[in-house]
Amino acid sequence: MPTMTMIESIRDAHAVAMEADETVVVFGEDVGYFGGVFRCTQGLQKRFGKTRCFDAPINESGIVGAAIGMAAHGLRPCIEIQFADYMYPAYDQIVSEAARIRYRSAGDFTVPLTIRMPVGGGIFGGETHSQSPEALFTHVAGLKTVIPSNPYDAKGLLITSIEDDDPVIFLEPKRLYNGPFDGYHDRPVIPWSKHPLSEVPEGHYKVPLGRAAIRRPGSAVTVLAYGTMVHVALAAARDFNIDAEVIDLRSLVPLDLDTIITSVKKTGRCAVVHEATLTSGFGAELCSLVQKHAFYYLESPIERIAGYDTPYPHAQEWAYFPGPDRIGHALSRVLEG
Amino acid sequence: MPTMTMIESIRDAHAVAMEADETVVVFGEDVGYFGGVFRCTQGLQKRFGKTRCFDAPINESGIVGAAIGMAAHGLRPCIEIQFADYMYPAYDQIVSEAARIRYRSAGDFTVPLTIRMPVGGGIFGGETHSQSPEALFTHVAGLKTVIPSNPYDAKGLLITSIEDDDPVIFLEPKRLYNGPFDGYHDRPVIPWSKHPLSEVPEGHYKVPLGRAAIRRPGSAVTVLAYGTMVHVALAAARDFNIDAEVIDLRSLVPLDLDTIITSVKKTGRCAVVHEATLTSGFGAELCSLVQKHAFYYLESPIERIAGYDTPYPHAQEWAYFPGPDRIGHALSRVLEG
Amino acid sequence: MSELVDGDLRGNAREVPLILAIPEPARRPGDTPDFSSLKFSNAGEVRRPEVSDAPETMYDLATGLIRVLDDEGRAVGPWAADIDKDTLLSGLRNMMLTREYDRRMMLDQRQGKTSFYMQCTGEEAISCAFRMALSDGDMNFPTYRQQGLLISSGYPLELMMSQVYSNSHDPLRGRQLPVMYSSKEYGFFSISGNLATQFVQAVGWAMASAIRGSSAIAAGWIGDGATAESDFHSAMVMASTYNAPVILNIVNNQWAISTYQAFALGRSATFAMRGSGFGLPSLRVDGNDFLAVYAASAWAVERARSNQGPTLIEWVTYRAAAHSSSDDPSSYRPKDEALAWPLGDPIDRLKRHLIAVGAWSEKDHDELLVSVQDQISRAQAEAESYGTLRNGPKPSPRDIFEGVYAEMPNHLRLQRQEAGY
Amino acid sequence: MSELVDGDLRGNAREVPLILAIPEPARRPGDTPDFSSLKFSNAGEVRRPEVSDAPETMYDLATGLIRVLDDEGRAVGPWAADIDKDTLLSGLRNMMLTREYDRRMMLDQRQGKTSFYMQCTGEEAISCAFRMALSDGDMNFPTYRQQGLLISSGYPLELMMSQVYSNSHDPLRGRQLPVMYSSKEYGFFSISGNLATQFVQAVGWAMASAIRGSSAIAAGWIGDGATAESDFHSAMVMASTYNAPVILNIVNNQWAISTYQAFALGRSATFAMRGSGFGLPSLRVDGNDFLAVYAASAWAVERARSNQGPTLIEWVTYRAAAHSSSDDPSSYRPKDEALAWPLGDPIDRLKRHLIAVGAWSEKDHDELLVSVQDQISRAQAEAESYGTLRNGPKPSPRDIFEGVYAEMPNHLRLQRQEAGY
Ligand SMILES: Cc1ncc(C[n+]2csc(CCOP(=O)(O)OP(=O)(O)O)c2C)c(N)n1
Ligand SMILES: Cc1ncc(C[n+]2csc(CCOP(=O)(O)OP(=O)(O)O)c2C)c(N)n1
Ligand SMILES: [Mg+2]
Ligand SMILES: [Mg+2]
Repeated sequence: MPTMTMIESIRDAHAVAMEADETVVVFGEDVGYFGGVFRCTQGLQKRFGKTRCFDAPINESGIVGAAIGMAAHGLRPCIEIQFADYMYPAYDQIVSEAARIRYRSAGDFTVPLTIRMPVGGGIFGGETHSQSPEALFTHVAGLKTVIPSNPYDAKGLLITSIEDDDPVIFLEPKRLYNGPFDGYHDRPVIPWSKHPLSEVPEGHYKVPLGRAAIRRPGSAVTVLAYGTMVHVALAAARDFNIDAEVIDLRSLVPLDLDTIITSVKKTGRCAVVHEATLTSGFGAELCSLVQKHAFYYLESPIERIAGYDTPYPHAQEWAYFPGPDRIGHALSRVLEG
Repeated sequence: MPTMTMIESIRDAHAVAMEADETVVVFGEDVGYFGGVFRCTQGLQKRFGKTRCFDAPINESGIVGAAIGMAAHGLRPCIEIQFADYMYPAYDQIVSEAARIRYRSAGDFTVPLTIRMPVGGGIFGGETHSQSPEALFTHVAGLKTVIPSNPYDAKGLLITSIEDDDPVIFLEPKRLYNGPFDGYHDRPVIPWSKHPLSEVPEGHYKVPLGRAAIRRPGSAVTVLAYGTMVHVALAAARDFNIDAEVIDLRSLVPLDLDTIITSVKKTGRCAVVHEATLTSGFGAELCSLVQKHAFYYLESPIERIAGYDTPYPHAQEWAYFPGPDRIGHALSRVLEG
Repeated sequence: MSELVDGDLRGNAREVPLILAIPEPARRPGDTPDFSSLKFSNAGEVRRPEVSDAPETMYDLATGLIRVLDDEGRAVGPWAADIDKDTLLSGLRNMMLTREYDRRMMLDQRQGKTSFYMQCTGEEAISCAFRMALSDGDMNFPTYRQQGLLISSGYPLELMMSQVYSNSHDPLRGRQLPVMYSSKEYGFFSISGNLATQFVQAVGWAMASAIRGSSAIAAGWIGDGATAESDFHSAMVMASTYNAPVILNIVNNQWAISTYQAFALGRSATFAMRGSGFGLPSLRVDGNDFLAVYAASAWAVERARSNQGPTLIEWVTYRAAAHSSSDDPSSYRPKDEALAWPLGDPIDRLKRHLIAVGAWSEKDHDELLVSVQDQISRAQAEAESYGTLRNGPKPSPRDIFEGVYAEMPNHLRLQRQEAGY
Repeated sequence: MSELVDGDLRGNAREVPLILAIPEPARRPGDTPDFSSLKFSNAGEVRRPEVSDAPETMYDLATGLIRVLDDEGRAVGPWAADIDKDTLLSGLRNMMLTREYDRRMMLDQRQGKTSFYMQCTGEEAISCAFRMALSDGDMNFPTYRQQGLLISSGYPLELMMSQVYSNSHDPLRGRQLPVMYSSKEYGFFSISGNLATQFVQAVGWAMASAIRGSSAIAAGWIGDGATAESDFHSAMVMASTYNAPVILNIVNNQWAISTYQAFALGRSATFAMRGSGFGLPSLRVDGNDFLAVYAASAWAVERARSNQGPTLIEWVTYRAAAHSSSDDPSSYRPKDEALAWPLGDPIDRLKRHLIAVGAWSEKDHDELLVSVQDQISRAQAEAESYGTLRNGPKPSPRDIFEGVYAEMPNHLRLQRQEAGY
């Protein structure tokens, strides 16, 4: 099986979906001729033609709004927002429109739309190239929110998302594009080809939404993570010698609550990790669900390890980033508690 | 002391703030000549002139963006978004700009801006006149989020917000504008004048941000609520005969964690109530904080009583609204758990 | 207020204090209505270019006013087309149906049968004539004031009413605010409560039509006030860049709730001029003149259909009724402003034209009115038998949870179970 | 693709399949550059109306190109003003400083002293001449490509560099991406990473100036690509409605990262025409002609300062360098396109003018370059002594938590304590 980087597997997912279904169209800022600033759509315009993959004016609201109109016509648009930090101008179209058209029209019109966007820090991108706005989507009924942590899942989840009949927010941890990242920013970069989950089948396959993956079985504490933080949490467990069960959520809505609760009932302890700012982050939802469904099994308070409640700083990136050290210490607290 | 409706006390707060400080300016859609669709700015244009209170084009991003520019010049704008449901087009200006300009400019520019908006359901407003988007603000570092439940607080909190040197999101539960509402939609409306907190001092006074109020002391369970739900929670406690301690949070960021935790440590049980959709609502943050800071005092899982994870329906409004019955049953579960 | 000026804000050559301009309508409550500041052409005065003319040769059309019917009810000038009598009569009937429908629903709102209602009184010609220029399969992206589109397309009135009542036959299952209809079959996109979002969606739909090599075109609708919204711009940019087969309609009814059109318009003379800034042919048309609306619509439809791209149209009209059932315009404009509106009433004008050309009589008209009222009454009785917001059968609370997604996810199923529905 | 068309999307009269237009630049990598599709006036050709003329008489200015310097370096035509030699020489110096500054910072980025950098090569005349037409106290709301504004206002170069290095002297305490400067004192609003937001903020600042009866005006800045953003529209609407004392500058450098200007422009001939749609005087100016920039800027400044309202200006130029240090333009445009740019290089053109009028020589120029390079080197050495992103002193991690609010709230204090800073 070929190994791929995350960029390659995302590109491949596009091609497979476009090949399988003529109604799939791809557009966004710089995605056409150039193939996207992260090159995730490279080659598609050449292969599928200019009306299947094209550049867009810099207007995120217009891109999403036009895609909604296309979806209402029967197309299946898969669009790119250049950075998640730039989705805010489109937020009205996402929240008030894409998410609610099926409901408000009682199924008369639907929006089979995928909105891809790179998220997360770790590239010295400063406050507007580092954000993780997943909680701003998970709060919105009618949206699904997906976030892969490796090339295999990225391809399978993206194909599933494009084929899904509802709007899916597809978050791509940009720090993982070219290699797994365990949070040790000062160590040499490891290429994806060294990681088993870079083995990506050719052609069409799906990874279902709402199914988590246990990346490391363990008995001492359940760690809930997604995207980049899966790798960082695994590093923390390894380096702090903690027998953590690390769960990669993969999709936040729908959520695989069974896997989570089964694990917490087994370990009796839980921690949640994300890059997004702490307050009202998706970690809060996870905490609430765990304490509700596994209350009598919990032996210590659930810890959240998250971005601080500040904008994402530039120079202090590695003091801000919830690295293995911060996670490790938090896990130790959970074990002691 | 005069009694006032919430509309009157908000109007009065504007007048007091504008009188005290010439840099306070008020604008928004229909707020000038007409005085706002809920009449919260009525009379201000006449009294303070057309350049202190004026109408705006229907462009929420433009309204907030222009207000940010004005604030950078040294004015203190207090603007109205006609319904919270219409804030999404302004979300980029709020999140990427208002919230971060102090930080990113290291204090060189600041944004002393208040953004008022009516929230919540109960008026058969359907999906776009009923929303409660507070969690979309509490997740954003740099914003403060305030929500009064009565005329006294509304005036004091609004004056404090206008005088605050940072952007404040001021949420006004529209179902409370003309009278307290306990969730029994089929009973006669009670006027504010019958409620002690409709007594509003004349002139200038402040209610500090970050200070909750205990509306009903109790020992059986702590109920965290804000806005309309404070009244509904009180009705539930009364009608289900539950000795609940009902806390009116008043401001969500900053949050009065001390009052919350002290209460939960006393009662050993906790429930959180809001109208906003459940998943990733502000209730999730409250749950997470309570389980972290009072874990060893909790005798049963914290319950969240919230809007269902659907758009806000029109005809089924009262099946959707978290009324006293739903709260009462949830509180009973908390007591049994 | 000069004491407010920081020292460091003063420059050298700055004698004049700056002034903020706040637009103001000519007249307020108590004043005599006055529309003399609005610039209108005479009937027949504005030229009719070829559909295939270069857009940059057409900018004059954005400042004139295309009118066909003159004061005597005659059809004059280059936009006067040969429309057969049946078309005009069915247009007349559609407009009258729309007006009677509004009257009845407004009454029902006042009687508590529903929570909310919005009329389009005075604006009927625009949606009714426009719809007749479209073909089946084309798609409108309307605002809440284009009920005439649905009515003109023959959509069942009792279904519209059932939506307004949120009753057991409501096709939208009680979920939506009254008047927020949706019908794919009848070419009517689900109405949004958020202004302007539909304008760029219309462009997207048209783009899809072009991507798929279809021949169906789209029409976006927006109010004068809502042109200020950002998505107006998004629509203009997208339509202009991809030459989308879409007609972008601005219904300028002078008011946006209490706010006079000048707040959205700014210093520009007309809304149609916005289109010139994007290189689009832009028409400004008398929206109360059925014949002008029909002719201009057909012109724009032909342009879109023949791959010549988008057209922007400003329909000049007047919102004769309140903004909605929650509004009372007497607190912000002269009570009798509607009567003083210089472009008259669209139904009355078409009626006078038909009489002038000998195709109609007062008696015919009275009979038509009776027939229209009868049709409305029958539809109303049927709709009410399915319930209203306050009485009778209703959509189920189970419906709250359905249709959020194609398939109900676990967390929603759980919530529904807990709710007991 | 006709098999994709649903049956119900077909109408009656629909023979022609619709087509989607996708703009494309004239030339791609490997092709010979070709700008023949762009329409430029000759130097001196465009008329100069009075500042007080009615906006609707000025729409022709949106399609011409205001130019002063002809091919021989002479200043010709109605926009040729009598600018004293010192002003021109300081403009030349500012442009050269800006270019050398860019060169140096780009080099430092390549050497790992910082994470990111953005040059404005070829566009220096616009910000440098514009700034000289403003007064102290006026406020710019720039994008990331107006470093010339700061440099022309005499802002300390070592502070700019410290910001780029995110070092211990960085006025923004390491929080912001390199080049996102901020200086209230120097009339330079904090740069945002989110495109276009500043454009309407500029209008708000200008409105505040008018509300307060001040005489300071504002200037908004935006790129050609970003005019497609919604906040461009917000700015136009607000400026037009309130007649705000603001100058709205579009820097059309032909590219938006890899996207050709036509994607934002659509069917319109120029970006300046957008302003005509709002009833605003709109100038289209040769942005590589220092004298034209200065004259047009002064004209717009006078208009704003004298309560005659906003002016939109499209500065026509070319982005000669990469979009940023992360970009390689050779994959989307011909490598030598910059050299083929018909409007030349702004520094070279001003130099030739000064020589032509006998105020300058090649030797003077060489000496100036040495002096400029020396100034940059000294500033650089000083800035580097305060650290760079990779070496030396840095802003403290404590700074992460400060300045989020005027006063640190409890929850942030707690987070800082937990973090151990
Ligand atoms: C985004 C948004 N902002 C504000 C509103 C509130 N609102 C509803 S209708 C209206 C006025 C619209 O006026 P116009 O566009 O002229 O249409 P008209 O009502 O005259 O047909 C306003 C401000 C809204 N629905 N959506
Ligand atoms: C809201 C938003 N969307 C997208 C981006 C990413 N982006 C940064 S610069 C740029 C191109 C801007 O081009 P233009 O406006 O022409 O300015 P130029 O770079 O040519 O000076 C893009 C798409 C962004 N910063 N903000
Ligand atoms: Mg209107
Ligand atoms: Mg550009």
